[in-house]
Amino acid sequence: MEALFNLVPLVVFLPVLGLLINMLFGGRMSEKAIGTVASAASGLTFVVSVLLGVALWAGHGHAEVVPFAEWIKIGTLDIPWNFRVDTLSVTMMLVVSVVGTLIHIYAIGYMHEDVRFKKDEKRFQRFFVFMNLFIAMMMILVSGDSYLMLFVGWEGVGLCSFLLIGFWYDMDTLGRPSWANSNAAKKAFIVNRIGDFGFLLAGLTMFWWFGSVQFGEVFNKTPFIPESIILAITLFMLIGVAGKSSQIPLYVWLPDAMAGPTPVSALIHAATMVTAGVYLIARSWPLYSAVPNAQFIVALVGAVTALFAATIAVGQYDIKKVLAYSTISQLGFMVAAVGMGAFVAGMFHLVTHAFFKALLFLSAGSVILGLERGHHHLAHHGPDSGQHEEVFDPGDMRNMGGLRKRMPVTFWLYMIGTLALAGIFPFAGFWSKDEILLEAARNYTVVYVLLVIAAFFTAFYMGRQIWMVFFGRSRHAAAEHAEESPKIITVPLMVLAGLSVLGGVLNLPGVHTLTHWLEHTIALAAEHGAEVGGFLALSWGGLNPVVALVSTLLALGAIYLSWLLYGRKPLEAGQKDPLKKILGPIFTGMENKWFVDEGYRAAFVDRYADLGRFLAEVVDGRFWHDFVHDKLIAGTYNWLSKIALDRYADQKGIDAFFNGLGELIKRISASLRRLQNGFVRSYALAVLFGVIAILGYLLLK
Amino acid sequence: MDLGIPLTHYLLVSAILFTMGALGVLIRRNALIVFMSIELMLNAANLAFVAFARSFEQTTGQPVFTGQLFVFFVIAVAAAEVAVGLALIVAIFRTKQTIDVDQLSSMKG
Amino acid sequence: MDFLTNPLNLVTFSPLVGVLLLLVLPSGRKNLLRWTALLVSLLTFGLSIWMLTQFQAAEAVAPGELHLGLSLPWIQVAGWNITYAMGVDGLSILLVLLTTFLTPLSILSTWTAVEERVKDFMLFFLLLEVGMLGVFLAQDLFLFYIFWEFTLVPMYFLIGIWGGPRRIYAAIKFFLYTMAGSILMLLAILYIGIQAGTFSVPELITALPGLYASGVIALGAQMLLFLAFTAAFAIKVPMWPLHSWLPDAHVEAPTAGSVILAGVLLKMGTYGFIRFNIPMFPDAAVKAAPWIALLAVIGIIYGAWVCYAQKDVKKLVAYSSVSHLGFVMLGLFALNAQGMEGAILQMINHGLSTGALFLLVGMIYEQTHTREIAVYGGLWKITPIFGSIMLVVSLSSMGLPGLNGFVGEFTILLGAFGSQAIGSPWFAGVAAAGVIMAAIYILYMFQKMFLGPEGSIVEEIKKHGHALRDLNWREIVIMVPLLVFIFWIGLYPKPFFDLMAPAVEKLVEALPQIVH
Amino acid sequence: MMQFDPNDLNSILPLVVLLGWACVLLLVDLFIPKGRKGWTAILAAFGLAISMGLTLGRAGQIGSGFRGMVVQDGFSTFLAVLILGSGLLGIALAYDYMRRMGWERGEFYPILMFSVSGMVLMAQAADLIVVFLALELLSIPLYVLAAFGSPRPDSEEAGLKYFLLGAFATGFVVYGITLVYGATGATALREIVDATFAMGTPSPLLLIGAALIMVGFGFKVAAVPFHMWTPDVYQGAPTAVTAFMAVGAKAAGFAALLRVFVLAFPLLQADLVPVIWALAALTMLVGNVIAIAQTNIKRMLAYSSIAHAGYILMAFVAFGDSAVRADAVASALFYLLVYAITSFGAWAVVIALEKKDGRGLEITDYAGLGRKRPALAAAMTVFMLSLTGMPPTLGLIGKFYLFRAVIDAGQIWLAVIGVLTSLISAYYYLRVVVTMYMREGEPETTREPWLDLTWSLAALATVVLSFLPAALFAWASGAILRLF
Repeated sequence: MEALFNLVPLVVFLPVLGLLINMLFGGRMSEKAIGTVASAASGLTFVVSVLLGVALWAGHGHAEVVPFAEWIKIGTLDIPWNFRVDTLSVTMMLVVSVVGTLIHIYAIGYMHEDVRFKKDEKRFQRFFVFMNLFIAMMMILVSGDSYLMLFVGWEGVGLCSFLLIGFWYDMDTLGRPSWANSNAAKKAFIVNRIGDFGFLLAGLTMFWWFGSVQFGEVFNKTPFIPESIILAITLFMLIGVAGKSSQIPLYVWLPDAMAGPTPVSALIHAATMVTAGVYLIARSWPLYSAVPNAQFIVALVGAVTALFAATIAVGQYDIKKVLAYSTISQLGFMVAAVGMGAFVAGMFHLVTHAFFKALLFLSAGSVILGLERGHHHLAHHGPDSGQHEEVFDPGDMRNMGGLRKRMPVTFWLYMIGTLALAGIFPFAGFWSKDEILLEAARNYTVVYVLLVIAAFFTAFYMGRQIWMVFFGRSRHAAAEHAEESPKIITVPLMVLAGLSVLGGVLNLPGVHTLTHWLEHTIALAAEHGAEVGGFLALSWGGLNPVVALVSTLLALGAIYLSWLLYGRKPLEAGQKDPLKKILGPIFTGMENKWFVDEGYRAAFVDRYADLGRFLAEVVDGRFWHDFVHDKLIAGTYNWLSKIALDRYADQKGIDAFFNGLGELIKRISASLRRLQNGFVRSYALAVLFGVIAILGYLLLK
Repeated sequence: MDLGIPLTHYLLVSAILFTMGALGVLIRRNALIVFMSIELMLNAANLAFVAFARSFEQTTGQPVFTGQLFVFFVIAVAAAEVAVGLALIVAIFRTKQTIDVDQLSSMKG
Repeated sequence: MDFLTNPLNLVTFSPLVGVLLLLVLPSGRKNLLRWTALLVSLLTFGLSIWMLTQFQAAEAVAPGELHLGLSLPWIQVAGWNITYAMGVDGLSILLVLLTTFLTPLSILSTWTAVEERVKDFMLFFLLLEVGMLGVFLAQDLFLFYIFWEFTLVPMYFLIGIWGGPRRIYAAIKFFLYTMAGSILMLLAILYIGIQAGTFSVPELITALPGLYASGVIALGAQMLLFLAFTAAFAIKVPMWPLHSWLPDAHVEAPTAGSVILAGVLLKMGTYGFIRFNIPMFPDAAVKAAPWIALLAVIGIIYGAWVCYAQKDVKKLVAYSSVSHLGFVMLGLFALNAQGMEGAILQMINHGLSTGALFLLVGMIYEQTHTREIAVYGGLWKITPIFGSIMLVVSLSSMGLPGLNGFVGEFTILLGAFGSQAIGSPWFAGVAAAGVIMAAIYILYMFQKMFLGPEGSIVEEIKKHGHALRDLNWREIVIMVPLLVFIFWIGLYPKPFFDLMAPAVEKLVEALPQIVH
Repeated sequence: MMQFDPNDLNSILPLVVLLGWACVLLLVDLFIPKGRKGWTAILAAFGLAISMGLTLGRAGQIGSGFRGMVVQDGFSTFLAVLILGSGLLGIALAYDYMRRMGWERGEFYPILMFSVSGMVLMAQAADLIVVFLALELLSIPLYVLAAFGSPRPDSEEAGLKYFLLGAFATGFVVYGITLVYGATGATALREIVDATFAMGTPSPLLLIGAALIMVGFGFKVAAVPFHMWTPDVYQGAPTAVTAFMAVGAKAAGFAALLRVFVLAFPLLQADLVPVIWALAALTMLVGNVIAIAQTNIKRMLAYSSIAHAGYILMAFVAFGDSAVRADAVASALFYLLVYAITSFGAWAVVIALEKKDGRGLEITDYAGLGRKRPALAAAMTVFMLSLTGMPPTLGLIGKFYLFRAVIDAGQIWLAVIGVLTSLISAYYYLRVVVTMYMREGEPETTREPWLDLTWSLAALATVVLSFLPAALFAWASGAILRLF
C-alpha cells in the first residue's frame, strides 16, 4: 500500500501527457479521439486519486510527503517540488478529478456543438488541451507540499482560467466580433494577479520569519512566531483568497468569466479553481487558528460576500450570471466557514457545492445549447428564416420559459441542483450548509445572521430561475423549438445529480465520515485548541434542530415567495421583472450589480490608465524625453549644430522646444561665435584681453 | 657711460612703447601700420633688454653681452619678418586692392 | 601560445574569424555573407559550450573562483601596471553563454529583414559580439573599459544605418548617453589604478580593503568612486530616471539590434554592478543599497505603468525592460544570496524573454511594417503558432510560475524582502505590485494584438494582395531554442543556480555585515 | 675667446643637416623644371629622412652644445622624431595635392624644411634666446606656407592673419623674455632657475615675464583666448599645410612650454597653476562647444585641434610638481603623438575630398562616403573615434594616459571637465560618421598613392598601436627633460 503513494506525481503528469498528445497530434485526430484522450487523462487521474485515498485509508490517514524534484535552492532558501498526500489534499484531488472527468465527457458533446455554432471547428482541439492543462495545474495546487508549489498551481489555474474564459477571444458571448470575451479573460487574470500579489507577500513574509515555506516546517514553527506576523501573513493570504475565490472586494471577475464556454464555468469557475482559496485557508489552519482576529475578518468577508452576491443574483437575467453570483455567494459561505475555524464544514460545503454547482452549470449549458438548437433550427427551417438573423441571446432567461416540456431531462437535473443549492432536506447542500450555519450560530452571531439571510436569497433566486426557465410559456420562438441534449451531455449530469442528492452522506451528523477523514490532517481542537488559542471547531455537534429548522423554513418560504412572483403569473415576453415594481431602485441596484464594476472603473481602472498615460506622455514623454533630453541636452547640442546637416529631419521638431538651459547655452554660444568675426583686430583684442586677465590675476591676487 | 638715468625710466619708456604698439595693432586698420606697431612692440622689448643689460653691467662690474646679443637677434629676425610680411601685404593688395585689415574677414564663425 | 589557446580568448575572438572572412567575401553574395556570419557565430557558441565544460571541471576543484583565466603583462611601463587579464566565474559564465546564444539567433532573424548592406551589418554584428564577450570576460579594468566602450561603436552603426526613420537621433542618443556615464567611470578607474597600483580586478578586490582600512581611500572617496561607476552602469541598465535613451534606441534599432541591446547590452550594466561596484566598494554598496533599491522600485512601477499607455508595441517592450531591469537591480542590491542569484538569473531571463519578444515583434513587423498596437487584433486566429509562442513568451515576461521569469522575480523579491542592506521589506512589497502591473501591460499587449476581432491591418495587407502568414520554418527554428530555455529555467533552474552559486556566495560573504 | 667646438655642431647635427639640405635644395630646385617639382618633394623627404635617421641613431645620447644653449635628450629626440615625421607626412600630403590645386612651386618644400628646422630647434632649446630664434624660424616659413594658396584670397588672408597675429604674439614673448632677463639676469634656463631659487619668492617681474611667455606659446598651441587665428588660418591655408601646422606647430609650442616652464619656472607653479587650469578648461570648453556649430570640416578640425590643445594643457598644470611632472610630460608627449597620427589621417581624408574650386570641404559633402569609398570612410571613422577617445583607437589610450596624469596631480575637477567636454566632442565627431554612413550622397574623391598611403597607414597605426601601446608608453616616459 505504501508504494501507492509514489503514484502521486501521476495526478499531474497524466493530464500533461494528455495535453501533449492532443497538442502535438490533435490536428490529425477526430473530435471523439481528442475528447477521449483528454477525458481518459482526467479519468486516470481520478483512478490515481482513488488509489491514493485507499493507501491513506490503509495507512490510517498518515500524511506522506513524496519528494519529486529540486526546484529552487539558494542559500537557506530551499524549495523542492514535493507532493503531499494527506486526507485534505486527496479530498481535493478526488473532487477535482471526479468533477473534472465528468465535465470532460460532457464537453465532448457540448464543444462539438459549440464550435459549430461559433463556426471555428479547429478550436475543439485547443479546448481540451487547455482543459487538461487546467487539471494538471489544479493538481499541482492541491498536491504541493509548500506554499510556493501551491502558488505555482495557483497562478497556473489562473492562466488556464484566462485562456478558457477567453476561449472565444474574438467575439462576445453572442458570437459577434467583439473585445468582450477577451476583456473578461484579461480582467479575470489581472484581478487574480492582485490576489496573487497578496499571496506573494504572505509567502515572502513567511520565508523570512519561518525560514521555510514548506507546510510542515511552517506549521511546526507557528507557536514561536509573533502573533502580529501571523496576522499579517493570514491577512495577505486573505487577499489571495479574495482574488481566487472571488470574495469582496475582488469578486468582480467571476461574473464576467461566464464568457467562457459552459463546461469551463462549471469546472473552473464553480467547482474547483475558485475553491482553491477555501483550500488554502483550510490548509493553513494552524496559522489561522493562531490569530482569532484574522479568523473573524475572514469569516466576515465570507459572510458579507455571501449576502452581497446573493442579492445581485436576484436581479440577473442571464442564466449563467445568476449561477455565477450564486457561486460567489456560496464561496462566501465556505470562506466564512473556514474563517470561523469550521474547516471541515467549509471543506464539506466545498465538496457538495462542487457537485451541485457543476450540475447546475452544466444543465444551464444544456439549456443554452437547447435554445441554440432551437434558434439554429428556426434559422434554417423556420418559415421566416431570414428574420432570425437578429442577435439572439440563448442565455437570457427572458428568452426562455416553458422548457420543462421541451427538455424534460435537463429540467429534472436542474431541479435537483436547485434543491441542493437551496439547502432543502435531504439534498447534499442541506447538510453542508447547515453545518456552516451551526458553526456560525455558535461563534459569531453577525456572521450567522448574514448567512441566514443569504440562504434565504439563495432559495429565492433559484426559485425565480426555475420558474422563469422551465415554467410558463415560451417567450421566444427559439425556446419553443428548443431540443433536448444528447446522452453524452446528460449522462454525466445524471452522475452529478446522483452526487448532489447523496453528497450529504459524506458527513452525516453522528457519523462524521469526512470529519474523521480530515482530522488526520486538521488536528482536533482538544489537542491544539489550547495552544493556538483560536477557534478550531470540528463539527461534532451534529444537527441542531433549531438551526436546521430555521434555515429549511426560510428556504421553503423563499421558494414560495418566488412562486408568488414568478410562478403563479409567469413572465410574458417583454414584461418587466415583477420585483422591479416592488423594490424599485433597490432592484435596479441588484440588476446592475450595485454598480460595483462602474465604481471600480471610475475609481481604479480609468485612473490607472489615466496615470499611465500621464506618466507616459507627460512625465516620460514631455518631461524626461522632450524636456530633459531633447530640450536641455539635445536642444543645446542641436542649436549648436543647427547650421550643420539641415537634413536632420527629426531635429526640426526638437528645435521648436527651445527654452531654459538650452536657451542660455544658445546665447552663450551665439555670442562666442560672434566674437569669431574674422577681423584680425578683434582677434588681437582677444589676445590682449587674455594677457590683461592673466596679468591682472597674477598682480592682484 | 652712466648717464645718470635710472633703470626704471628706461623701463617706463619701454612699457609705454610696448603699450602703444599693442594699442596700435588694435586700433589701426592699415596692415602696414599694424605691422609697424608690432615692430614698435619689439623695439620696446629691445630697449628694455639693453637697459637691463646695462644695469647688470653696473651692478656686477663686468661686461654683460646677453642683452645686446638678444637685441641683435631680434633686429635681425624682425628684418626677416618684414620681408615676409611685406610680401604678404603686397600679395593681398594685388588680390583685394586694399590693405585694410578689416576687409580681411571672408572667413569667420 | 597561451594567448591563442586560452578558451576565453578563443571564444571572445572567434567572431573575428568571421570578420576577416566577411571582409574578403564579395558584398553582392548576400546569402553567402549571411551563412558565413551565422556559421561563425555558431562556432563561437560551440566554443562557449566547450568553455563551459572546462569551466565546470575547474569549478569542481575550486568553486567560486575565476577560472580559465590568463593574465599576461600588457602595459608594464611608465608606472602602468596593466595586464591582459581574462577570466570567467559564476557571475559571468551565464552572461557569456547568453551572448553566444543570442547572437546566432539574432543573425538568423535578419535573413530577410536586412537586405541592405548585408556585409556591413554582419561585420558590425560580429564585432559587437567580440565587444560584449570581452566585457564579460575581462578581468582588468583597463581592458574592460576598452571592451565596454568598444561595444558602443558597432551598436551605434547598427542602429544608425539599419534603424527606423528616427534612427540617427536614436543612435546618437544611445552613444552619448552611454558615453556620458562611462567617461566618469574612466576617471574612477584611473583613480583606483593610481591608488592601488594595479588595474587587475581580482588584485584590486584583495588590495582595496587595505586601502580603505588605512584611509588611503576615505569613505567619501569610496562613495564617489562608487557613484562614478554607478553612473556608467546605471545609464546602461538603464535605471530610472536615466532611461530616456532606451525607448528611442529600441524603437529605431533593427530587430536583431534590439534583441542584442535588450538581451545583452543592458546586462553589461547590471553585470558591472555585480562585478565591480559591489565587490570593489562594499561599504559604499551597503550604504547605497536602500537608495538604489528605491530607484529600482520606482523603475519597476514606473516602467510598468508607462508600458500600459504605449501605442507602439516595440516601445512597450522597451519600457518593460525598464521595469524588468528594476527587478534585477533590486535583487543585486539586496546583497544577499537569494537576491543576487535571482538577479543574475533574471538577467538571463530578461535576455531570453525580451529577446524573444523583440524577435516576435520583428517577425510581424516584417510583414506589416507597423508597430502600432491598435491596428492589430485577432492575430492568434490567423497565425496560431505565432500567437501561441507569443503567449508563452509574454507569460514568461510577466513571471508566470513554471516559466523562467517567475523563478528570477520570486527569488529577487524574496531576497529583497529580507535584505538587511535594503533594510525594509517595503521595497520588495511595492516591487511585488509590479507583478500585477506586468500582467496588466503584457495582457493589454497580448489582447490587443492577438485576441479580439481581426484588426484593420489584416484588411490592409489583403489590399496589397498579401495575406498574413504564420511563422515559417526559419522563424520557428529561431524561437524554439528560446522556448526551450524559457521552460527549462522555469521548471528546473538548478543547473543555472549551481553555476553561479559558489561565486555569489563568495561575494556575499566578503560584504561587510550590516549591524542595525 | 670663442672657439669652435665640434661638440657644438654634434649636438645639433640633425638640425645642421636639415638646414644645409634645405639651403642646397633651394638652389637645386632652380634646376628642376616646372611640372616636375615632385623631385623637389622627394629630395626634401630624403633630407627629412636622413635627419630623422640621425636623430634615431643618436637616440640614446645625451648632450649639450653652445654652452648649454641647446641640449639633446630623450625629450628632444621624441619631439624631433615627431616633428620630422610630421614634415614627411606633410610632404606626402602635399605631393599630389599642391599640383592638383595648381599651387605647385618648388620652394614649398625647402620652406617647409626650414619650418621643421625651427621646430626641431625648439625641442632642443635650453636658452630663451634659442627659444626665440626657434620660434621665429618655425613661424616665418609657416606664414609663407599658409599663404601658399595664393592667389586664392582665403589663403592669402590666412597668411596675413597668421602673420600679423603671430608677430603680435611674438611681441609678447620677446617682452616676456626681456622681463625674465630683467628679473634674473639670465636667459639660460638653468641660470634662471638658479636665480629663482636664490630669489625665494618670485618677483612680480619674473611672474609677468613668465606669463607673457606663456601667452606667446599659448598662441602657438592655440589655447583659448589666444586661439582665434586658428580656424581662419586652418581653413584658409592649403590643407596639407594645415595638417603640418596643426601637428608641428603644436608640438613645437608644447615643446617650448614644457621645457621652459618645467625647467626654468618650477617655482612659479603655485602662482601659475590657476592660470593654466583656467586656460586648459576654457580651451577644452570653447574648442569643443564652437566645433559643434561648424559646417566646414576644416574649421571643425581646427576647433578640434584647439580642444586637443586644451587636453594637453591639462597635463601641463602639474609642471612644477616634481613628484608627478615626469608623468605629466610623458603623457603630454604621448598625447601629442596620438594626436599627430590621428590628425594627419583626418586631414588626409579631407584632402582626398577637397576639390580644386574649394568644394568638398563641407561636412555634408561626406554624405554617402561609406558606400562610395568604404575603406576611406572606415579610416575617417577610426580618426573620428580616436579624436573622441573611443576604442579601439589610440585616442582612448592617449586619454587614459593623460587623465591619469591629471588625476595623479590631484586635478580631479579639471579631469571631470576634460571628460565632459570630450562627451560634447563626441557629438560633432559622430556627425561626420553619421554623414558618411547614414546619409545618401555622391561624394567625389581623389585617389593618390601617397595620400592613400598616409590615411591608411594612419588608420592602421591608430588601431593597431592601441593594442600595443607599451612601447610607445615606454618611449614617451623615457623622454625625460634634461638640463645642462
